[in-house]
Amino acid sequence: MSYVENLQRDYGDFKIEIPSWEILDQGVTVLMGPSGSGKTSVFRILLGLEPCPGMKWNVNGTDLAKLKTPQRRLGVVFQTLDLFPHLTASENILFAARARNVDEDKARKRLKELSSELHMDSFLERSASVLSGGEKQRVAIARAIMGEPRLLLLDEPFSALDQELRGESRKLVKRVIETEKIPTLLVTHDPQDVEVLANKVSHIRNGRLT
Amino acid sequence: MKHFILFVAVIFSGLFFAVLHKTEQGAVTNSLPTLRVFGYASFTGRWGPGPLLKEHFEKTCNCKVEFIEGSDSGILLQRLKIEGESLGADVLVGLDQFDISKALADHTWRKLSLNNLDVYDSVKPALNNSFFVPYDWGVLTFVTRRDELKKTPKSLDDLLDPEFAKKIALQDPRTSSPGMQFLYWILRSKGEEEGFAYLEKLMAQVHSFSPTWSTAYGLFTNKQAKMAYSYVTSPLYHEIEEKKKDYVALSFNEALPVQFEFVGIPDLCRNCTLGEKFVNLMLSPEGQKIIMEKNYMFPVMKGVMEGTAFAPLMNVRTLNEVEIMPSAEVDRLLRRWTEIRRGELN
Amino acid sequence: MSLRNGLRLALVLFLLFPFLFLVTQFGVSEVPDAGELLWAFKNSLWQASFSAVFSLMFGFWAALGLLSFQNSGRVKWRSILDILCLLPNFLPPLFILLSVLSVIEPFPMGIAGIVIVHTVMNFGLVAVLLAGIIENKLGGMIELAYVEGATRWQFLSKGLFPALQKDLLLLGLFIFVICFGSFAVPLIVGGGKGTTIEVLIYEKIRLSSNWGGAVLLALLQSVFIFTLSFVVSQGRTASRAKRTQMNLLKSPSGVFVVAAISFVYLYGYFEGVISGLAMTSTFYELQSTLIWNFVGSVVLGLTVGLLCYISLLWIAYCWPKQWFEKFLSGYVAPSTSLACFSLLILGPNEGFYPFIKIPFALVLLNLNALVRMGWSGELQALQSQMTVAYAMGASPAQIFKTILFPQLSERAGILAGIAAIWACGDFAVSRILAHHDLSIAMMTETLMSGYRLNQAMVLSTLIIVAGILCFVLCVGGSRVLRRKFTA
Amino acid sequence: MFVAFFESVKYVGHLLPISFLRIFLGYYYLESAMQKYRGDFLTRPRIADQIAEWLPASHAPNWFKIFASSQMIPNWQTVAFIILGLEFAVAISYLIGYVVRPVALLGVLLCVTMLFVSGPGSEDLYKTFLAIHLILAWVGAGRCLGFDYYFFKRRRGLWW
Repeated sequence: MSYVENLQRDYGDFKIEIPSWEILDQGVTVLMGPSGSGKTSVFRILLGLEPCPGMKWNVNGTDLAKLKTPQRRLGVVFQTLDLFPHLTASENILFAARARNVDEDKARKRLKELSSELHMDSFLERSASVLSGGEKQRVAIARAIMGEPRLLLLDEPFSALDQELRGESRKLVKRVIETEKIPTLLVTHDPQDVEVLANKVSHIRNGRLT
Repeated sequence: MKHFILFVAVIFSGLFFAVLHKTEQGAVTNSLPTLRVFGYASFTGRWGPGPLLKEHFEKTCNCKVEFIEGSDSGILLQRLKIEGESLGADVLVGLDQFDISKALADHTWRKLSLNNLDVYDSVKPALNNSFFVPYDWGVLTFVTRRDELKKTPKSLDDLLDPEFAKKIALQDPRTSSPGMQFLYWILRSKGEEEGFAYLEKLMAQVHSFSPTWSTAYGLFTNKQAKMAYSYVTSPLYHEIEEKKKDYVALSFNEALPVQFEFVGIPDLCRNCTLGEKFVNLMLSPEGQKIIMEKNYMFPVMKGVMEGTAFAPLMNVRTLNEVEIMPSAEVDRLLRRWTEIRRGELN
Repeated sequence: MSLRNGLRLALVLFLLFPFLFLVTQFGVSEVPDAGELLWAFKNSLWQASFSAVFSLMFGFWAALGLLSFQNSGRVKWRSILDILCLLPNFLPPLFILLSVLSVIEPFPMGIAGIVIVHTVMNFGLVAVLLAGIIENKLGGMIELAYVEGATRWQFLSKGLFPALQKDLLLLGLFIFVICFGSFAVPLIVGGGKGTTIEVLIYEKIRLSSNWGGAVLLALLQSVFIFTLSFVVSQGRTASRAKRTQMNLLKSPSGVFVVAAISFVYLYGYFEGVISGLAMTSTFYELQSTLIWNFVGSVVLGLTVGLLCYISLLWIAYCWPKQWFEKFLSGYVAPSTSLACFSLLILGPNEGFYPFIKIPFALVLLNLNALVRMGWSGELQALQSQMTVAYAMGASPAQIFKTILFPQLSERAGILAGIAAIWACGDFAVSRILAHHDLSIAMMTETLMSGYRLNQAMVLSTLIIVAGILCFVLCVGGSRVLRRKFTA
Repeated sequence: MFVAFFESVKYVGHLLPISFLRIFLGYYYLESAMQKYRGDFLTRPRIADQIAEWLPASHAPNWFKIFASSQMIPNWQTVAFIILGLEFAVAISYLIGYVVRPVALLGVLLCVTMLFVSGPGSEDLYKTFLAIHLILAWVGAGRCLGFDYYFFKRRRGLWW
C-alpha cells in the first residue's frame, strides 16, 4: 500500500486539499473527476513537477515526497503523449531505459517482450513523428514501463484516440498492466475508463476527494 | 576532396591568425619604435592622407607609424580619457575648435614649440594656443548643383525662400562638427536671440539633420536634397575624381565660418619626440600638399596651394576670429537648439 | 550549486556585464532632465510602436506570399524571396534610407518617415519568421479548415489570429525592441521627433562625457522593455504540428508585397551601384586589401555565428527554469556605444584582441534578438518533451544530447546564420573596437565618410556575398554537427 | 588511428622508403617556412623584389610574366602570404602523411612558380623538388606512415 498524506496546495483562486489518500500497490487506482477539478494538478504534484511542502507519500517505507522527480522512479504518460519526434519508436522506448541506466542487453530483451505484448513490431523502426495516434499511445506506454517504475501514472491517455480505438487500447493497457504487475494511477474523466480498468476509484471535485 | 579543402583551409586560417598576432607583436618586440597616431577614419583610411604621410615619415624616422581609428573626434577624446596610458597615443589628429576646450579640460597636453610658421592670415588666430596646431582648414558653406536652383541664395535670409523648402541637408550639431559649425555661423552672424529665431524659421526648410557629414552629403549627392552644408572645396572633389563640373559652392553675404583641424600631442605619449617630428612633417610642404590633395582642405602653410585649383577658392570672406568656446557654452547652445527642434510639429 | 545553475548564472552575468561594469566604473551620478527624457521617451515609444505594427502587418502579408512557394518545385523561388526579405537587414541602413528616399517623393519626415524606413527594414524578417511559424505550428489546422470549406477570411479571423496571437505579440515586441534602440534612422528622417533615448545616450557620451547619465538612461530603457515584455510574455505560443498543405493561406498578393517593398529599397541601391561601377577602377590598387577585408568579414561573421550557436545551445541546456526564462525574455542589450566602451576599457585592444572583442560585443548585443526571434518559442514547444524525459529520470546531459540537440541544432544554425549576417554588415561596433578597417563593412563606411558614396555602394555588394556565405556555412555546419553527434 | 599509422607499414611496406623521402621533404619545407615566418618575408616586399629581379630572365611563358608583373608585384603581401601558407600546408601534410596527393599537386604548382621567379642559383633545386612532388603525387605517399592510410584505406580513389 502507498499512502499520500497532507497533499495541500493553494493556487490563490483554487485549492487542493487531500489530507490522506490511498493508492493501491497492485492494479489500477483511478482518480476521476470533471475537468477543472484539480486532477491534473494532483498528478503534477505526485510527479514532483510542482512543489508541495508538507506532503508525505509513503511507498513501502520510503517517503517519495522527499525525493526529486527523477529519483521517484515513476513511469508517466501525459495526455499529449510527447514522443520525441526525431527518434524512432524503439529509440523512444530505449531512451527510458538509458535514462534509468538499465543494462543495454537487458533493455533490448525487454523491448522485444513489450513489443510483442503491445503489438508494436510493425512500426518499431519508424520515426515517431509519422506514427498514428494509436501507435503513438502504445509507444508512450511502453516507454513509461521500460524504466521499471514503482508506479505508472497515466494522465487521460486515451483521450486523444477515437472511440473505436479507445476500447481496444483500454483492453491492451489492462492486459499489459496485469502481466507486468505494475501498480497504476489513472487520471481520467471518462466513466468508461473506470468500468474497464479500475480496481479502486477515487472521485475528486473542487480539489477535494469525495 | 573534402579532407583536402578542409586541411588547406585550416592551415591558411591558422597562418592568418598567426600573422595577425605576429604583426602586432612584432611591432613591439622589434627594436623599431612605433609612433601611434590617433585619428578619424577618413584621415587614416586608404583614401585619406594618412597612408601617404606614413610612407613619407617612415622613410626618414627609422620607426613605424601605426594608425588607430575612431569614428570621430568626440569618440576619440572619450577613448583617450577612458583608456588613458594603455592606449599609447602619441599624436591626436582631427580635433576642431569646438573640441579643444573639452580636450584641454579632460587631458594634459604637451606644449608644441613651433617657430614662426608662415601661415595664411586667416589661420593666424588659430595659432594662439600652445598645445594644438592647425594642420588644415576649410571654409564651410552650402554646396549645390549648377542649374538646379532657379535662384541662388545670397544670404542666410534667402535660404528661407519657399523654393528651398525641405531641400536643405544639414547636420545635427549634437553629433557632427560641421553641424556645430553651422549653428555657430548662424549665431555669430545674427546674434544669439535673432539667430535662434532664424533657426526656428529655417526648420521648415530643412530636409533633414543627419548624424554625420557623410550622411548629409550622401543625401545631397543622391539628389534627395538640393543643397548640403559642406566645404567650399567639395566641388573640387567632384571635378578632380569624378570629372563632374556641375557642383558649386555658394557664397554668402555673411562671412563664412572656418573650421580648423588641429593636431596635438597628449602628455601620455610614449614616443613624444617622434610625435613632434610627425607634426613637423604634417606642416612641411610635402605634408601639407598630401593633406590638401587627399583631405580636400586648405593647407595652413603658404606656398603649397599656389597655382593649384584650391587657391582661388580661398578668396571668400570668412569670420576672422577663431573662438575657442568653453564646453559649458557649447552645451548651453545645443540645449537651446534642441528646444527649438522639440517645438517642431512633425 | 549545480552545473546548470552555474551556467545559468554565468550567462546572466555575461549579458548584464556592460551594465554592471559601467555602473561600478562610473556610478550613476545625476538625474537627467526629466522634460528632455520624457520627450525622447515619447518619441522612441511612438516610432517603435508604429514600426512594430506596420512591420507586422506587411510582414504577415508577405509571409502569405512566401507560403505560396511551398511545393517542392518552387523552392528555388522561395529562397530568392527569402533573401530579398532578409537583405535590408544586412545592408548598411544608410543605403536603405537613400533608396527609400529616392523612391518615395516627397518623403514625409517625422514619425511617419521613421516608421516607413523601419517597416522596409524589418518587414522581411517578420515575414520569414512568421512563414516558419505558420508552417511548423499550424499545418494541421490549416488543412482541416481547408477540407471543411472555411473561407480564407473566416480562417484568418477565427483560426489563425487567435492561434498565433501570442507569436504575433512576441514578434511585435521583437521589432519594437529593435526599433526602440535605433539611432541613425530617427535622427535623419525623424524631423523634430528624431531625438530618441538612444540619441540622448550618445549625446551624453560624446558631448558632455557624462557617463553616469548615459548609463542611467540605458538602465531606464532596459527596465522599461523588461517590464513591457513581462506583460506580453504571459501565456504560451502555438505548439508544433507537422508540415502540410497551405492552400488556404497562399496569397500571390503577398509576393507582390515582397516585390514592391524590395523595389523600394533596391531601386536606389542599384542606381547607386551602377553609377559607382563606373569608378571601380579605384579598387584596382586595393585588391589585396579587399581580399583581406573580405576574409576579415567572413571570419568575423563565422566567429559570431559559432558563438551564437554555442550560446543558443547553452541556453537550451539551461532552459527549464522560471527566473531564467523571464530574464531572457525581458532582457534587452545595452546601447551599442555603452557595450563597446565597456569592452574597450577591459583589457588590451591590440593584435587579435579586436577579433575576440568584436564578436563578443556582437553576441552580447544580438543574443536577445535571437532569443526573441523564436528561440524561446522553440524551447517552449519542447518543454513537454523535456518534462517527460525528466520524469523518466534522464539527466540534464542526456536530455540535452538525445532530445534537445537533434531537434534544435538546425534551428540554432539558422539563427546563428542570421547573427552572422548582421555581423558581416556591422560597422558601428567594429569602428569603436578596431584600430583599422578589418571588414568590408568598415571599408564601406570609410569610403562614405570621404565623398565616395557610390563606390561604397558597389563595395557593399561584397557584404551581401560575405553574409550569404556565412549564413550558408552556419546552417550547413549545424546540420553536419547534428548528424555527427546523433549518429 | 595511431595503430593504423604503424599498421600501414605491414600492408604497404613497399612504400616505406618513399615515405621517408616524403617526411624529409616535409621537414625541409617546415624549416624554410618557419624561417620565412620568423623573418621579414611577410613585412618587406622581398618576394616582389625577387620577382622583379629574376622574372625578365626566366623561362616563364609570356602570360605568366604579364600576370606576375601586373598582379603579383603590387600585391606582394598577398602573394607572400599564399606562398607561406602553401609551404606550411606542404610541410604539415608531408610530415603527417595527410591528403598527400592533392597537396603534392599544390607543391608542384608552388615549385613551378618559384622556378619562374628565382635566379639560376636555385633552379636545379626547384627542378629536383618538382620531380619529387610529382613522384609523391603519383605514388600517393601518404599511404605509408601517414594518416591517409587510416582515412582512405577503404576508398582508394584518384585523390588518395
